[in-house]
Amino acid sequence: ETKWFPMKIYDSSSGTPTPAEYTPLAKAEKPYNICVLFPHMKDSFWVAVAYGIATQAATSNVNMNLYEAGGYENLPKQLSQFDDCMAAKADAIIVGAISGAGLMKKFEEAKAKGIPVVGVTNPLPPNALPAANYVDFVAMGEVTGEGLLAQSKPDEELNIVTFPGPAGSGWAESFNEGFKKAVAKNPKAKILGEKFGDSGVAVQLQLIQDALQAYPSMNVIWGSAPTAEAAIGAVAEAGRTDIKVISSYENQAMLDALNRGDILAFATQYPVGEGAIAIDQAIRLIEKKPVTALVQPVAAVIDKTTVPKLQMDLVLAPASWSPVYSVKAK
Amino acid sequence: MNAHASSTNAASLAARPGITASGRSLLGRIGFLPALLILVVVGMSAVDPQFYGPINILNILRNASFLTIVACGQALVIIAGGFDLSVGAVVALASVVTAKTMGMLAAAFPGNDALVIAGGVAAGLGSGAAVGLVNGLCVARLKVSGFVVTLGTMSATAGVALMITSGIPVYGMPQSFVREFGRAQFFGLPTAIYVALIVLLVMVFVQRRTLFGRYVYAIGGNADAAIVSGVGIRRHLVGTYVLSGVLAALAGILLTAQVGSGQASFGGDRMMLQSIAAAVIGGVSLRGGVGRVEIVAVSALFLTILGNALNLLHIDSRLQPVFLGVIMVAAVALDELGRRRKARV
Amino acid sequence: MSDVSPSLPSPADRRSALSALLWQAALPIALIMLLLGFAAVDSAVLTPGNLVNIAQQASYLALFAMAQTVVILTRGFDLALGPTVSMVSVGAALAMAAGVAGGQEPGTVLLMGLAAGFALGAACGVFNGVVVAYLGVSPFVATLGSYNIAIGVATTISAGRPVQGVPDLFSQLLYGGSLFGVPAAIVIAVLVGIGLHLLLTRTVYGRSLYVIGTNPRAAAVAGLPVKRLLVATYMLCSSLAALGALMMTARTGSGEPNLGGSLSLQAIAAAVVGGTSLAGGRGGVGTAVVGALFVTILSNGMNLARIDGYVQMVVLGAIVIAGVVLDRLRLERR
Amino acid sequence: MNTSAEIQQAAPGAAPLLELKGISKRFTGVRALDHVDLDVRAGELHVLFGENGAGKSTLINVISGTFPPDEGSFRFDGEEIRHLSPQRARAIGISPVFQEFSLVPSLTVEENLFLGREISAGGVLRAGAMRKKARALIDELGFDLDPGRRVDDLSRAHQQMAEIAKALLGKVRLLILDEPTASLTERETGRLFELIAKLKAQGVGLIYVSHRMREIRALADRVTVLRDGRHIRTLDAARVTDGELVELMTGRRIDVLFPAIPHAPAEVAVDVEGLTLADGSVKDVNFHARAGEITGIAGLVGCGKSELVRAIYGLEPVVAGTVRINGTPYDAPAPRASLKRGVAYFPANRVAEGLALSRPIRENASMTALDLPAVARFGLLRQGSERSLVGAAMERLKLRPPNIERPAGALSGGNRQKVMLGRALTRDLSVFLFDEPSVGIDVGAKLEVYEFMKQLVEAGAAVIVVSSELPEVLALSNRLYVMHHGRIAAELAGPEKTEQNVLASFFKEHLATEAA
Ligand SMILES: Nc1ncnc2c1ncn2[C@@H]1O[C@H](COP(=O)(O)OP(=O)(O)OP(=O)(O)O)[C@@H](O)[C@H]1O
Ligand SMILES: Nc1ncnc2c1ncn2[C@@H]1O[C@H](COP(=O)(O)OP(=O)(O)OP(=O)(O)O)[C@@H](O)[C@H]1O
Ligand SMILES: [Mg+2]
Ligand SMILES: [Mg+2]
Repeated sequence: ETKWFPMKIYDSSSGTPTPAEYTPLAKAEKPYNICVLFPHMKDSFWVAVAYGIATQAATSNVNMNLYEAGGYENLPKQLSQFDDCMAAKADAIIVGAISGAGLMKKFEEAKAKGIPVVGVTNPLPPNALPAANYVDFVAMGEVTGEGLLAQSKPDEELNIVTFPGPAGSGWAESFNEGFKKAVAKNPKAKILGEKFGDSGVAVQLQLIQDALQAYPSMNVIWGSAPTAEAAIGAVAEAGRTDIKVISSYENQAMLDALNRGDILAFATQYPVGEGAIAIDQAIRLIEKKPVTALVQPVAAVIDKTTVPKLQMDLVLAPASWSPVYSVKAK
Repeated sequence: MNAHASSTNAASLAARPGITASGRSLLGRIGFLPALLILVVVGMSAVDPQFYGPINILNILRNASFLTIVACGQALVIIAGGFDLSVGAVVALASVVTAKTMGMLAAAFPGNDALVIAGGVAAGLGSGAAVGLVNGLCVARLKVSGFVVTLGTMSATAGVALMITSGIPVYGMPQSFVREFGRAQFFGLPTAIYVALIVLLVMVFVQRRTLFGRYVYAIGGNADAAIVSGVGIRRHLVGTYVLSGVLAALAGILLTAQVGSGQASFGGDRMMLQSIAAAVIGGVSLRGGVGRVEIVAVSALFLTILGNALNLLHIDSRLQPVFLGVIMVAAVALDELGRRRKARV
Repeated sequence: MSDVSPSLPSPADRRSALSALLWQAALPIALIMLLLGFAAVDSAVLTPGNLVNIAQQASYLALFAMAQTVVILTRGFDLALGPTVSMVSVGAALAMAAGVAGGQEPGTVLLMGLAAGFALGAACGVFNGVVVAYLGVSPFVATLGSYNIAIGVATTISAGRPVQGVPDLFSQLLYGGSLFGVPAAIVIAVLVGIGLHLLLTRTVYGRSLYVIGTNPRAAAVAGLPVKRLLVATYMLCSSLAALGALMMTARTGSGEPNLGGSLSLQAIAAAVVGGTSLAGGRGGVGTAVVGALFVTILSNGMNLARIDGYVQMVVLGAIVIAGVVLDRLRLERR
Repeated sequence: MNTSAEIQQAAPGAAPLLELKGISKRFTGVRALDHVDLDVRAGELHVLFGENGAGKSTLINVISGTFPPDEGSFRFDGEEIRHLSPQRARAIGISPVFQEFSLVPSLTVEENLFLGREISAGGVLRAGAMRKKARALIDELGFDLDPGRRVDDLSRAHQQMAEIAKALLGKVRLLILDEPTASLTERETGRLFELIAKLKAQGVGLIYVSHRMREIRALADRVTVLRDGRHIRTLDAARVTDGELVELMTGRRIDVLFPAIPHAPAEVAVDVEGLTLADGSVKDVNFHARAGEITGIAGLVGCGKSELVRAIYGLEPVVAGTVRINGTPYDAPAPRASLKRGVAYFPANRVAEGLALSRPIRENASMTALDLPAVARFGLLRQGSERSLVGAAMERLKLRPPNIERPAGALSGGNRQKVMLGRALTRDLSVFLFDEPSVGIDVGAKLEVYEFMKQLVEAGAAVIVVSSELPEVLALSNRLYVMHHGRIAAELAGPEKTEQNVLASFFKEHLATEAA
């Protein structure tokens, strides 16, 4: 039904990413019960993953139940939800991990119980699971760094302040690390400061306002999607049209802002596709069919020039779609 | 006998030159906080000229405005002997409701911005009042502690806000709302500052000059005494929670106007903890009956400046909470110790 | 008059005695009804596997609720409990990782982890206790201060990343292991619960705690060392939090800088729903455990009954209020 | 019981101001009032008399609209009244002065006076008008009270004045006074009595509750005796003796109000030299108390007499002077150390400083003995031993009801005081500091407290009694100090120890300053 497949991916099962195409099974043999765990559903990024999951679950005709932990600060809740999924005798579990390392014990338990687990979107320690699909956040950060360098003139001074997201979340740190690594290749690019903070627009806004004062020479703001959203207003208000804004991930606001020319670029990892692939990987594991152990979507930096070619329904859920937490097989 | 009485009067007052009274009027009312605030301001100005740049000052004042508005309502609830943990969630709910309503009205009445804005603001404030009403009624009627009731409504309110938006920011507000309300400036100052000043002045007036303000102190100071004195305590309790809800909603609307979208991520635990911290650091007693909103405003300003200063000083953002925590405790401890010593002299 | 001589119980009296008894057990009864209600929706709720699952999940929350309860008994609370958990988790994991890297014996590594965890927890408790008792700062501000400090420390020493290298022995001991088939977490929580119950009811310390919470001035006039007891209590709270943090670290197998997250309020909520009074002097191990079970069963049941996340938040809010209303009614019947 | 004082039905025609018939009030498990009748006439002072817990305060709460009665009829000024609320009661001129004050501690006296009756226009307060009216009222009453001070800065006596002033604000037709003199000293009491006379002359009806026989004698027109929530009898005060009243109240005979105490002064147990407190409430005080005698301390409100004993026990910071207990210097007093040295203190405010009301009596009584091996060993409580220790103490003090597992909050005032006294019996003590030992407790309980002091003195302890009730300190003490403005104004013993002399030293200084 969807026009997503075959989808271009990297097959990283062997350790080195090799370009490949992914095509899911037509239908599951039985209406399995698949349990899905998300860190939260508070932004359009995770809604996009959910969209992919729900759509593919319906297509494959399986039962799906999705639980969200309410935020990255709720690892204990995700652990309990994982237990609940196992207790409910799910046929497979798909996890958007709050902390890959923190879930390792659960993965071992699931393995012992014979319940296949698929990792989606958030990176996991190597070989943690029989199947997973995510981009490496460090690599993703690098992609955005390279995108920035590609968009700037060779002798342009880049005075960057990064706003990675909440300290201690894991993902913010990884994004930041990758970005710094990429940017370090250009001697003209300097990281002036790193400002961690909750990934709400209000908090980020305050951080940016302060940074505008603390770093008068700042001309690049790199951060999460809420950072970029807050930055647009703050930068306009401060009259600093020279400041470039780049987002490390995608949401509806980023797309609109890019179209209006308010931001330079955002990165995408095609979350809808990730969700859909995760369902298929889970079915393959249940049915003991061959599965690509590590799928990596081809992450990309989207700017004004690439946005027309973008396959939108792999990036965001349609505006008309409202999240569903369960899908019943027919 | 009369002669005796009046001479004793003079004698005893002279013999006890109002020890505790003077301690209360000066330190009890104001405390160390303004002094500390001035210290931070002077210190920062000396260290970093960026600090007193006009833009920075505007930022500080605007951010302090949001906090002040929420903290004023919070302070009132605490003075009446309660606790409002739901303010953060209300900020988010009001933001979302305002944005959604405006979006719907804008679709129904295109071009009629005044109507759209008025409708959106009313809906936002109404959602805050509704949560406040639930809080107040539960506390006053079911006689459950404010802490638990608002803990419950905090969870429920946040849930409703997320249900409305599914976590996705709500757009579609009239541009004039954002341009002329959120990001507009009058005489060089952003709207939020005026709103906060008006709220503050009204609240000062309410506290000092109105029956409601007086009864709030009485209820928090000794609810039984208020009852036997003929004060209808239920209405006033409900009133404090409704006011707190409305003020939190107001802050949510202002934030929405500034950011340009309705967000369920506004507020949260952070706003709730900060508003209580501002109230408590500003001398509002968690035991009830004591506190002045003007000092609470000073304390909100203090907390905002502290955060700004740590950023301007380029302190590692992972270490910033450590500084914040230490200074917060030190400020209150100093205040407490100073008060104790003064009361003894 | 309340002091009338006892008369023979009439049938009406006996009936009211029965209803009084039912009211006393209101919350546990509600709990069982809740469980049966969920079982009606989904038969998986009452399977032995899920019951063990519930008990195991509730063990952690019960430990944290017990930690909050001891300070709530003194009219305080500990907002810093969650960040303390994060800090302990990271600190203990770092210590163990260092031990492993230094080629220490597994047993030594384990001890290093436990020692680091409890030391950090106790340090938090001493800080809170001293600030509250000796500097006269309200528990709210004092623990909000240490809340921030602990967050800062946890993210700084871990660089914001999960700390790996927690040895298997540690996870085995505090999580994977079991006694007569009962998982380690439940065994530990039960033992600690019994110990704490004895501490609260059978020792001078416990007795003093209730007196301080009921009337601090009377306690001081009666010569109880109020300040020292407060420090000890905050230390006890943070040490229990540290134990919970170590158990959760064993459960995750890594030190997590965000492990505590929103635990502070959750633990307070559990304690209070169970009947611990924020006005001090009322509550104990029983109230903490009942509250923790209540919250856990509710969320497990809603998960198994496939209730949406946001709806769960609304239901949870309503139930928290209902639980406390029930508790108030129960007290009135007494 | 059949006294000649039995009252005939009120003369027809003169309808009483207040007429209650068959009032009942039940609290959970307690029948506080059981079909009580009461009538009060205009211009009459009607005393309610009864033991602690007899239901006096409950009746007053019903009359002032705080509690609705479960049954019974209520007539005021000939009119049947239903659904009385506190506001309504005040509006029709019923003004109560409560035993547990209806004051908000964090507000000023003036704010408290007007609480619930503020002068306002459209919800906005008119501060000037209120200030003027408050000033005028306080001046008229002749109270030494500053309307701008916060109530929690005031002594209990001044709070009492504020409470009385609050009741007299606005029109008053029925004034209710629940133990108004419990913490007033002679002078304020005198002022209050003058005021009462004036109000009676104006035709105001008064209900007055007191445990002090002297006052009942001086003021009462009629007396209604309550026992166990039931109306026992209404009597004409002029035709009844104290003995009869007490017997009606308690159901048994009590012959003496103060026991004869055989003093045998021995060595000095407490010796205070040049004591000065940080807040200046006690200045350069020299004072001693001997074992085997009761040493009294009297003085006007705020004279520092409470602070003196509190400082010895370690509750007030000392800046200068020395305290010696049994001859050894005692530096930096603190409650725990005091108890270890054998010094015990019994606070005036038993609710705020004495008892943990929701905890069992047993725990309250053993609170000061937790360091003793009889109660705990190695930090572990010995509950059996504790139970028998407290049980024995309470038996000796005749606690009613004798169940030591009930919460202390369920006890009447006198029995609460007994729980406090019980602490003295759980450990070895040699010095006993009593602050207002009989405040708010009934005649029978008072006698038991005095008997207890007598036993202590006989056993060779040093007892120090601080009291605002002059007859009490005069009757109990062997030697009596009079304090004034934080200093010792006089030391009286033997035949010098008379009411005249005490009053003279109260006012000596004023006379001196007036002369100057
Ligand atoms: N609010 C209440 N709830 C439950 N019981 C109460 C309440 N108020 C009073 N009682 C009980 O009612 C009875 C009468 O109490 P009340 O206060 O009227 O006595 P009283 O005569 O004023 O005694 P006292 O001389 O000590 O002031 C007592 O047994 C008391 O414990
Ligand atoms: N004229 C006055 N107006 C208001 N407050 C006063 C006045 N005189 C003294 N006080 C207050 O009274 C308090 C001291 O009184 P307190 O009753 O404790 O002393 P005391 O000597 O123990 O008297 P008593 O034992 O009779 O109560 C002080 O806090 C003082 O500020
Ligand atoms: Mg009474
Ligand atoms: Mg006194």
